[in-house]
Order: sequence, then C-alpha cells, then structure tokens
Amino acid sequence: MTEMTFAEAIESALAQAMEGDESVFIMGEDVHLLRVNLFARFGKKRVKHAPISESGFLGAGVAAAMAGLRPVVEIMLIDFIGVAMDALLNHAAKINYFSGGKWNVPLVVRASCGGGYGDAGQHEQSLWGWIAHIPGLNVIVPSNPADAGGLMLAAIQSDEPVIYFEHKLLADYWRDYLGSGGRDTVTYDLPQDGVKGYVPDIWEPIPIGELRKFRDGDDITLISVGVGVHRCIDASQILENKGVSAEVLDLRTIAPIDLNAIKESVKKTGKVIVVDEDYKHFGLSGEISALILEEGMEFKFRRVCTEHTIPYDRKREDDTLPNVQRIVNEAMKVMGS
Amino acid sequence: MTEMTFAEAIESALAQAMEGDESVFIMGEDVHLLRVNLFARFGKKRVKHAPISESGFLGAGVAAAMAGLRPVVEIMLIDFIGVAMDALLNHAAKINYFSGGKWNVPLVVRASCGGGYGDAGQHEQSLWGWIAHIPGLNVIVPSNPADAGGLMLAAIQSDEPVIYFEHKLLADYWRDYLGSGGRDTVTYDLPQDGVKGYVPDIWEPIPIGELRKFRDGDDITLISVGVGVHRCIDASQILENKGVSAEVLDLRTIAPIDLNAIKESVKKTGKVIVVDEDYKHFGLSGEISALILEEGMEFKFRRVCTEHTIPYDRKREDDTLPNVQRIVNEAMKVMGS
Amino acid sequence: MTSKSYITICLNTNIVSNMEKSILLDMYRMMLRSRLFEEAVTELWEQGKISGEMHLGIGEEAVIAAVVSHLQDGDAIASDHRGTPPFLMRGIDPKALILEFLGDPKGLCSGQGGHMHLFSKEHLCASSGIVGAAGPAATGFALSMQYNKQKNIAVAFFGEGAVNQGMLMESMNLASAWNLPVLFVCKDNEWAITTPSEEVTGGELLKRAEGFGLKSIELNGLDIEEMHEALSGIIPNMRKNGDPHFILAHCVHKTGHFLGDPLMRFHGNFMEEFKEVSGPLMKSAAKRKGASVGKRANNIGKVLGLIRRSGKQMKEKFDPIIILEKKIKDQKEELNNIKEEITLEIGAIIDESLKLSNGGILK
Amino acid sequence: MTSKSYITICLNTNIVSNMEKSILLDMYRMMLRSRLFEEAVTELWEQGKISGEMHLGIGEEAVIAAVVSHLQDGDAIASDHRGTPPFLMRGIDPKALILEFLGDPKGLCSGQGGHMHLFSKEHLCASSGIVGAAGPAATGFALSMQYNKQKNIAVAFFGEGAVNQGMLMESMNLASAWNLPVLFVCKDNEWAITTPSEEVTGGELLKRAEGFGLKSIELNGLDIEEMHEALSGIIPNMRKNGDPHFILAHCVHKTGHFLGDPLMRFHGNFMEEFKEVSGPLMKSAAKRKGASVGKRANNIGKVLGLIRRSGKQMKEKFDPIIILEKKIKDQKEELNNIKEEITLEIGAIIDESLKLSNGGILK
Ligand SMILES: Cc1ncc(C[n+]2csc(CCOP(=O)(O)OP(=O)(O)O)c2C)c(N)n1
Ligand SMILES: Cc1ncc(C[n+]2csc(CCOP(=O)(O)OP(=O)(O)O)c2C)c(N)n1
Ligand SMILES: [Mg+2]
Ligand SMILES: [Mg+2]
Repeated sequence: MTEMTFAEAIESALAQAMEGDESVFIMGEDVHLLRVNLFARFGKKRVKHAPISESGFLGAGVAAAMAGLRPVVEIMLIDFIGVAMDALLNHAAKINYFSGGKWNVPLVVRASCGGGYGDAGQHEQSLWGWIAHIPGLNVIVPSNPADAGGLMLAAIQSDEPVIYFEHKLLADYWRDYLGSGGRDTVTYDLPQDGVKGYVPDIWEPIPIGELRKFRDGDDITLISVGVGVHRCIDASQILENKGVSAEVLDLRTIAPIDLNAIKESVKKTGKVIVVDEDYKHFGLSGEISALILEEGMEFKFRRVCTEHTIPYDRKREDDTLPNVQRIVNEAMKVMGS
Repeated sequence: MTEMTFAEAIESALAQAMEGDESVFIMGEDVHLLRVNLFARFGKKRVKHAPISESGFLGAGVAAAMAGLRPVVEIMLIDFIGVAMDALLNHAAKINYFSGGKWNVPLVVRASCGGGYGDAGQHEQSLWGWIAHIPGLNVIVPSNPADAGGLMLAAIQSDEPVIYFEHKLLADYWRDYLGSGGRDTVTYDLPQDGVKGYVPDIWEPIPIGELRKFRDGDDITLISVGVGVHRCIDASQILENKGVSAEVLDLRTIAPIDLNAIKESVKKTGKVIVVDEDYKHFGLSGEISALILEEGMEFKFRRVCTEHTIPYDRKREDDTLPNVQRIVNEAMKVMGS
Repeated sequence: MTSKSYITICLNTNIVSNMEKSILLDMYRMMLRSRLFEEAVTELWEQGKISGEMHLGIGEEAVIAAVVSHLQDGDAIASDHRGTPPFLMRGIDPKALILEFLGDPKGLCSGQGGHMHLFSKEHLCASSGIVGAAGPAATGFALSMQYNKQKNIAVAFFGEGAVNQGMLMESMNLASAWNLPVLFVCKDNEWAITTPSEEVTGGELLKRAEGFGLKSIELNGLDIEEMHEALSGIIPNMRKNGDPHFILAHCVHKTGHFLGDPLMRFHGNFMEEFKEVSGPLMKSAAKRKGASVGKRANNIGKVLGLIRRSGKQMKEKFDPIIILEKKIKDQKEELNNIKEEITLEIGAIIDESLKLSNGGILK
Repeated sequence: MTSKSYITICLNTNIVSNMEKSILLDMYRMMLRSRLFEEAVTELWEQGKISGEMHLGIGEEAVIAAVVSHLQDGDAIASDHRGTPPFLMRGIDPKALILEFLGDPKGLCSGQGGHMHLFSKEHLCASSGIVGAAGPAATGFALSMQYNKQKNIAVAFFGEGAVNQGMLMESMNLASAWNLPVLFVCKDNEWAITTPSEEVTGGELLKRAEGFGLKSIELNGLDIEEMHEALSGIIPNMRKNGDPHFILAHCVHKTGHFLGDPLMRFHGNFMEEFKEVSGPLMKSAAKRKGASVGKRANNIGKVLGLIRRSGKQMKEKFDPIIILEKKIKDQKEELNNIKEEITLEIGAIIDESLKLSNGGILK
C-alpha cells in the first residue's frame, strides 16, 4: 500500500496499463504537459497532443479503437463534449450493436468534470447521467484514489467504450490549473478522503458495475458518486448526532449500475436520498428511483442535485451544488415523514 | 374546425406565425423543398436552406434569436443533434441564466424523431428525455394534429428555447421521404388519431407544460408522449377487455412537466406505466417515477421503453420500440402484483 | 461553389482510351457488378423487402472502383451512406450484404445495422449515416496504421455536401497536421439531397482542401481511365510517404438522393406527381400575406428549376459505365461476356439470399 | 502552421508613425485603459476575490482596439474567453464588469456568468468559454443584420487554436455562402494553452480562410497603426457590401494562457516551480518500460523547450503598448497625462466596486 493523490493514482494506473500494452495511448489537447510524466517516459506517439478538434479526434479515437488500439481520449472538460457528442452518441455507443456484435470499440474517454471552484456553468457540469442515457456506453465516476486507479485500469482493459469522469475537486492539478493558479488566497471545500488515500502497489482492475458501501447504516440510504459521496459521509456524521444512522453507497459506475447492492440497502432502510452533482431532472437520481420501484419495493425518496445552470458566484455555486446541509435537510424530511 | 394531417397542422401554425410576425423564419437543410409551400409563399429569406453544418447554423440560430429574430431551426433528424449539441447544451440553455436573466433566446429547434419504418439506430432515436436533462430548455413532443399546431405556435411565441419533436410516423411526408419512397409495398403501424384529426380554424397557442388526459380510467395510469400515446390507447382497449380501466396521459411537453396532473391521476390509480420511445435508462421514465415519489406518494411502477440501439430489421425493431403487447404485459404485471 | 460543371466533365472525357485493355476490362467488371447488384437491390426495395432510406452509388462507380482496385490487405475504408459499392468491390460477401438489407440475422451485421450501417471488421470497412463521419473514422484508421508502422492507407468516401460538416474539416486538418495516410475522396455530385451544394458552399472545395495543407487534385469521376491513372500514382506514393491526399471527383447520382427520391419521381411521371404537390403549393403561394407577387413567382420558378435540374444526372452521357463502354466498344464480345456472367452471378446471389432468409418479407 | 514568426512581426513594425497623432492617442487611451484595467483585475484575482480561470487580453489590445474603434451602434461582438478588452472598449460599464468578476448580484450578469460568460444585450456583446463558439454567434448576429437590412457588422474574436474547431470553420463557410457581414478576427498568439498551434495545424490559416471564399488579410496585431489603417478600409466596406472578411492578426498573450499559467510561473521562479514537477517527471522518465533513453531525453528537452519558448511572449518588444509608446515618444507629455488619468479612473472603479460589493470577498 502506498499513499497517493487522486491524480497520482490515475496516472499510476495509466502508466501500468501503458507499460503492459503497447496499444494503449493517450490523445487530447495539451496532454504533452497535462500528462507530462507519461510524456517524458513514453513520448509523443503514446501521449499525443491534439488540436482543438474534439469531434475530429474523438471520432478518430473510435476508429483507432476499432482498428485494435486502446486509445484514452481526453476531453479536457466534459462540458466540451457538446461539440463532439456525435462520436459517442452515434458511433462509440452503436458500432458494436450495428456490427451485429462483431466489432468492438475499446475506447476510454477521460474527461474532467464537476464544480466547486468558481468556473461557472459552461465549465463545471457533471453530465454523467446524461451520457449514461445512451445505451452502449459505460460510465465511471470514481470518488477516491484507490477506485480511480483500479477503475481506470478496468476501463482500459474493457472491450467496450467507457466514459471515465475525473472530478476536478478531487484532482489537485485540475484544481490548481483552473481554480487556484498558484494562489493561496482561494480555498475549496475539499473531501480529504477523495483527494488522497492508500492504493495498492500494483493495480488490479476493479470490476465495472460494482458499487462500494462507504458507510454502514440502518435508517436511510444515501447514494452518490464522486464528490457527492464525501458530502454524504459528512452529512451522515451530522445525521448520526441527530440519531439517524445513514448508509452511504458510492456507485462508482453508473452504467452499468449495481442494482442488487442498492436493493439490499433499501430493503434495510426503506429510505433513499440520491445526491447527484449532475442535473436533477431526467438523470441518475430519477433512474435510481425507477430501478428500485420496478423491483416492487416501497421506499421514501428525495434527491439533492444541481437544479439549474451553475452560477459563477462562489457563494451561490455552493448552494447550487449538492452540499452537506441540503443532504441533511432532505434526510431529516424523509425521516420525519 | 378543419381536418388536417399532423404535418399540415404544423405547417399551418407555422404559416400563421410567419404571417403575423416578420421576425419568424425557418432555417435548415433542404427547407426550400421540405417546406415548399411556405417557401413558395415567403421566399428564401424566411425559408432559408443551409449547408450540412448543424453546429454552425444552430449556433447562428441562437445568436439570431438573441438579436431579436424568432428562428425555427430545423435539425432534420434529432439523431443529428450530436454534431451540434454544444449550441443547445452550452448556449441556448444557458445564456438567459448567464446574462442574469437579461437576455432571452427565443429559439425553436424543430427535429423529426422516432422509429417504426426501418431506418435503424442512427436515424430513429427519440432523445427527448436526453435533451430535457439540460436545465433551460423546453421540450415538446406532440401526438396529434391539434396539439402539434397549437404547440408549434406556443413554441414560436415563447421567449425561451424550445425543442420541438415531430414524430416521423405521424408526419406523412417524413414517412414517405424516409420510409416508403413512393412504394405501396411497405406498411407501418400508424396511429390514425395521430396522423390526422380536427384542428381549430385559427391556431391558439397551447400552454407549454400542460398535459392532456387522453382517456379516463380508474385502475392504472399510462403516461406517454408522441406515438407512445396511441400505443397506450390501443393497449387500454385490450386492458378494458381484461377488466382493467386504464387512464392515458399525453404529457405533450416533458420540460416543463405537468406534475400536478400526473399526481391527480396516480392518486386515483396508484399504478403507473411510463411508455417512452426514448431510451429507458436515465430519462423520462425515471424522472416521472422520481417526481411522484418525491411527493411522498406510494404507487406501483413499470416502464416500457427502448432498451438498446434500434435494430434495422423491422421485426426486431417492432419489438424494440414500445408496442401494445409490451404495454399490456407490464400493465397486467402491475395489476397482478 | 464547385468548380466544374457537368458540361465540362462531359467534354473532358477521353473517348479514345490509352489504358491497357485488361485493366479497363477489370474496371468494367467491378463497376458493372456494382451497378447490377444495386439494380437488383432496387428491385428488392421496390418489392418492399428492404426498409428505410436506400442510397445507391449508381453514378459513382468509377470513383469507387478506381480507389478500391488500388487497395491492399490492411487498408481501411470509411464510407458514407452510399456503402454498397465500396463494400461490394472490397470483396465483402454479396450474400451477406443482401441478407443484411433484408434484415436477416444471417446478414453481414446480423440484420442490426442495415444498409446505412455496414461494418466488416475483417475488411476494416465501416460506414455511417451521419454526414461527415467518414472523415474522423478514416483518420482514426490511418492513425492506427501510422502507430503500427504499416504501409497502409485509409480511405474516406463522402460527398461534396459533407465538406461543410465541421468534423470532416477537423479530420482534414488532423490528417494534415499529423501526416496520416488518409485518402479523402470527395464524390462531388453537386447535390446534397435537394440542395445544389454550390448555393451553400463558400469558395472552392479544392482550395479548401489545399488550405488544410492537403495535396489535392480534381478529377473527372465519370472517367474511370482518368481516375484509375491518377490513383495509380497517388496511392502507392501514399504508402511510401504515409501522407494524406484529397481527391475531388465529379460524378452523378443517377437514381437521385435515394430510392424514391421525390425530385426524381417527377421525371418518371411529372403530371401525376406534380398534381399531388401543386395543389397545396399554389394554395399556399396565393395566401394573402407573404412575399410580393413577383417574388412568389420566382420562388415557384426556383422549385421547378430544381426539378428540371435534378433530371440532368439521369442522362446517359454522365453514366460512367456507358462512358466506359463507349471507350472500349471495340471489345463488344468481352463486354457482353462480362455482362452475362455478372448477371448470372447476381441473379444467383439474390435467389440464394432470398431462400436463406425465407423470402425476407416483412408481413 | 502559422506563417509569420514573432521575429518577422518585430522587424515589420513601423517605428516611425504616419498616422494622425490624435487617432494614435485615442488608440493609446483605449489600449492603456484596457491594460490597466486588466492589471487591476489581476490584483483582485491574486487576492482571491475572483475565482476560476481568468484569461486576459494583455498583448492583444491593438487588435481589439483597432476593431472596436470602428464599430457603431447596432454592431455586434461575439468574443472568446478573453472578453474583458472588447467589452470594456465597447463601452460597457467597467464597474459592472468588476462586480461581475467579484460574483456580485449587481454585476453585469448578476454574478451568474462570470468573466468567461459576459453578456450585454444593450451592446449586442456576447462571449463564451467554448472555443470556436464566437464563429456561429457572430454569424447569427450578422444574419439578423442582413435580415433586417441594417448596415451593421458582427465581429467574431477568437484565437488561432480555435480555427481547428469545426463549428468555427462551418461558420466561416456560412458567412461566405450567405454573404453575411461577419468580421472574423483571428488573434494568432501561436499558442493554445500549452500547445504551439503550428504543431497541430495543417496548412496556413490565411489560405484556409481564403479556401472558404473569405477576403482575407494578414496583419501585425502588435502594431496598432497597421491594424487601424487596415480596418479603416475593411469595416466601412463591409457595411456597404455586407460581406464577410477574415483577419489574421499576430499578437501575444503576455500573461500566458490565464492568470497562474503554470508555464509562465516557471519564468518568475524557475527553480522553485520546477522543483515541484521535476521530481515526478524524472522518476517517471526513469521507469523501466517506455521509450528508448534517447527519446526520453528528447521528450524532456521538448518540455523544457516549451517552457523556454513560452517566455518569449513576455518580451517588451512584443508589447503593443510599448511599441505604440515608442512610435509616439515625442508626445511624452500627452502620454503621461493619459496614463495618469486612466490610472485614477481605474483606481476609482475598483474602489467603488469593492465598496458596492462589500469587499466581494468569499470567506
Ligand atoms: C449530420 C447529418 N446531417 C444531415 C444528414 C441528412 N443527410 C443525409 S445524406 C445528406 C446529403 C449528403 O450530401 P453529400 O455529402 O453531397 O452526399 P450525396 O448524398 O450527394 O452523395 C444529408 C443532408 C445526415 N445524415 N447527417
Ligand atoms: C470546445 C473547447 N475545447 C477546449 C477548450 C479548452 N480551451 C480553452 S482556451 C483553449 C485554447 C484556445 O486557444 P486559442 O483559440 O488560440 O486562443 P488563445 O487562448 O490562445 O487566445 C482551450 C483548448 C474549450 N474551452 N472549449
Ligand atoms: Mg452530393
Ligand atoms: Mg492562441
């Protein structure tokens, strides 16, 4: 076991994958410096910096994967996928099906996501639930270093397209790059267990589609991904003081989703709060409620999500993104009712 | 009252809007012939055919709307929005918010959608729930001529961006264009009440965000949009024979959604089937379950949706899209449980 | 604006051939096989056995044949919505194609893709119904070739309308900046569905491609000889240097945009077809508010002009196969033998496919 | 590949001025005001009162001033992520800008947009943090001008990196095909964040623009005189003919990509900053598997080269304001008066804004 930051863990898993498989390469804007350590070691063939042509190089990544390579294509911020969505929607997600299951697209799309550092609504979206809507794509949202590395390895090894979300509040270099810029005059609400943690010495892939129970509890189930998981943990401590025992589930992958483990928890608690930094409507939170309902289970349900465009103003931003207070409030509502 | 086809109704409402307001114009690929009647009358300034540059002309449409025009931008098939998603995701949906509420984007995006004529998964998607995920966009999916016209007028008059979905199975010219091509050797499962119907002589806007109860019932609530509504009606007749009284709700607009009317029905029936031609997960069906649950109501829930990429083969396509048999099956499951 | 008109193409077509006869006969075989195959497909489509939009490559066979005949093992093709000719010429099992078109589980893509979404991993052939997607796809294939140091090339087939699609332009830049062996083949038939592309295209496509730093050449895509000769130079060079090229090949789509193209239907039976549209058209054009009377007359004139103009592409003098037949009319016997042989082959393919798929008819 | 290097620009800069002094002084005022404003913004940013990425226009003031000084009522601007100079020069309330940067409800956009998402309906000024979005936006504005028969123009400001974004290229085609009064202003600072754009750009941007049929011109964007003169010709002509133009204006971004740009930080304190990265870098570069030793040395050399090269843009000789000061050094007194006046103005703006926003400090 070693201690690593969230970003180090991803890089370390990537390095392990790259040294083990010549066909793995990274492509995206500025990767020669964003991934400078890998660039120094592997060079520009395998760490390939691209023009600002997301639809061009993401589309090329799909075909490169079809030709047998294992591209890790970086979309700098997931917000920028708007210009390149066709490659995911109509190609990566569909080619295996269209080919009658005969042609795989072993593509990883790595994109930073999330807010909490004052960059406003065009640069702080989450969109994981949005992308998971499209059948044929796997969607991963790790919340801590150990998961981040293990899931990156799994993503690279998968024969299916995987969209891998890297939360900017967890990744120190993104936080510095887009938020602090070397300043010590700004602060963030950092989830310490997400930012740094123990990781295995040699990475093993973490199966895609298995959630992780972060905290045991009996009264209520808090379900989240990414930074939201840590907000849930913090909320659960406050809830503890109010006599409420909250279980916290970190989905880790939202497509596929680990319904069995969710069911197990809800069977126990009968109450669910989904905490989702992605937009509230037509997304992850609704999907979870539907999946449980379809199982014929009865339960109370509330959600804490982003409900509108994320404002620039840091104060209003903090109110817009799911925060501990809102989670506690919703949990108490559910407990009270 | 006049009888009109679905397509005639839209055209007629458009014509009324265009004659009443010089700032309304149509822009998109091939609109000089797709809208030939309007082209003949209004000319190329107001019926403007565009190159195959969806991100360019949709982005231009956003700005033209900001400058005071009322563009109706056509994305020929909603599947093609992949190349132009940025204009909706990061601009149309956000500019009002970003400008502090000071600048509106009175844009209509008109897109054909839906399957049932054998064009496969890159040309038959629905995606309305997917687009409704983005806060700041209104989403309309009419199911019949009267609604199609009234909602088109409302969309044009709205000061907010509206995405207007035109189902290809309901619009005769699309069906002929992309499906029959003048042949009488192919047939479709056409919902007669959707394809043709009575409409007012002068169009009045239908308020965006009000559903329409299509059929009264006591035992179970079937909720849908577009062609799905008609499948629900057909299913309700079969259910009637099995002694089940189904209420059918046509949402008409899914963003905003008419939660009050849904609640009212569910209060009565306690059972919900959502029939959604869009993809099952992370979409409309989940959202409906969450909205009702959040109201603290208890109810049974199932859904009939598109679960994977739509296959080319017409037989398998019919099984993939929500059909009457699947609705009846799910309804009976809910009734039995 | 596209830079050569039909007329120019026609005038420029060599009518006396300099090329080795055996090559021309091979080309004839490839082109005719594709043509007769697509004509058989048309029949199945007419019978309702094929669903949806069926886009043919009839009229662009010389372009496809010239390119595909220079491909080798390991080369890749990314096709647009006119996938049949390249797939067929590349050697993909014709029965698998027909079965796919019939939506049969035994089809090339298990009946799940259909004619707009053809894929053969074995041949590195992919297609897409999204206009412009062939650009990034071929670029990605070429990237893998460069990555693996293969002496292969990747071909992107697309129309002149597609060159206004951002992702295609991005991919032209990518291929140029990264020096990838992509052959961009623009089949300029002057139309994008019902839009004359010159009306919505700024500048000239050849200059546009050059602006990306691509070596670019304009060719008469109706003349297999000119096409073949040019590609005999270009493709081997690309293998050597691994660099991208752009070809602007003028051609036609004889059957219109797709089978059942409304514009083309007018030519079959103008009065009958026009009757149907003219009612609403005239009624709308006569409504009170709107443009001035003069402008309205112009608008209708423009529509009629489009119909008239769309007929041009059906003319025999723009048919690459007829052009080739004229060139080698002294080989009448061989030509007839080839025709007979292919007719038989295709008849058998259709029969067997229909048998395999139990008639392939959707009730 | 961009076609002029810094050196060329530098040599080409006129050091003796031919332009009317009053115009040059006006330009000086506009440029200096923008500069000092952004320097004040930098201070607020350093103090942590402004959050997120703050991209400045320091180094491109001559380009913006030359364009904006020719704008009239009803003209529109679509800006990229460097929105401050165009908004300020266009006459938008500087306090509203500062309050916006502070995230205050009284800001230009109620504190909801922030520095990357500035909007002023009144001035038809919009901006966006999505690279390339200025193209379609300006095209849409210009479309409304053509629609309403206004003699106005719409300006798109963007960088050379943005020209590889599909939607920007699509909008160049649209403006050309539809003959819309869009002025495409490409501010070529040779960098897209940390990427030298020539490494990822095929062909030459001027030729690319010409390929779309746009009238195109290359200018020294550091020389306000050259810029102003050219635009005095172009913009009035655009009003008359309603046609699009493309300007390739070479300039620099003196403060790097954004405030706190890691590349630029090296120049302040190389050893300190490099220490932090060099550990992991060297460790990674020394790992067993990977490229050959020679290649690894090259890779590290490339990184160091980028750091070195990024420093160039900080040089005084590429500063458009210093260049202008040299040109009119005989006007020392006026220059000093202007400087003093603007310094006072900006000081007051900041003070008042801070007062209005209660210090604007996020705890
Ligand atoms: C992104 C996208 N936009 C629009 C369409 C609809 N569409 C299909 S083919 C076509 C015209 C293509 O023209 P061109 O590239 O010249 O090819 P051609 O059909 O003439 O061979 C259009 C607009 C599409 N399939 N994809
Ligand atoms: C679509 C998109 N891709 C990537 C980015 C990230 N990004 C922001 S600015 C920038 C570089 C822009 O370079 P250029 O256009 O030359 O402008 P400059 O910053 O040099 O002024 C990039 C890649 C973005 N904002 N939007
Ligand atoms: Mg064409
Ligand atoms: Mg730049």
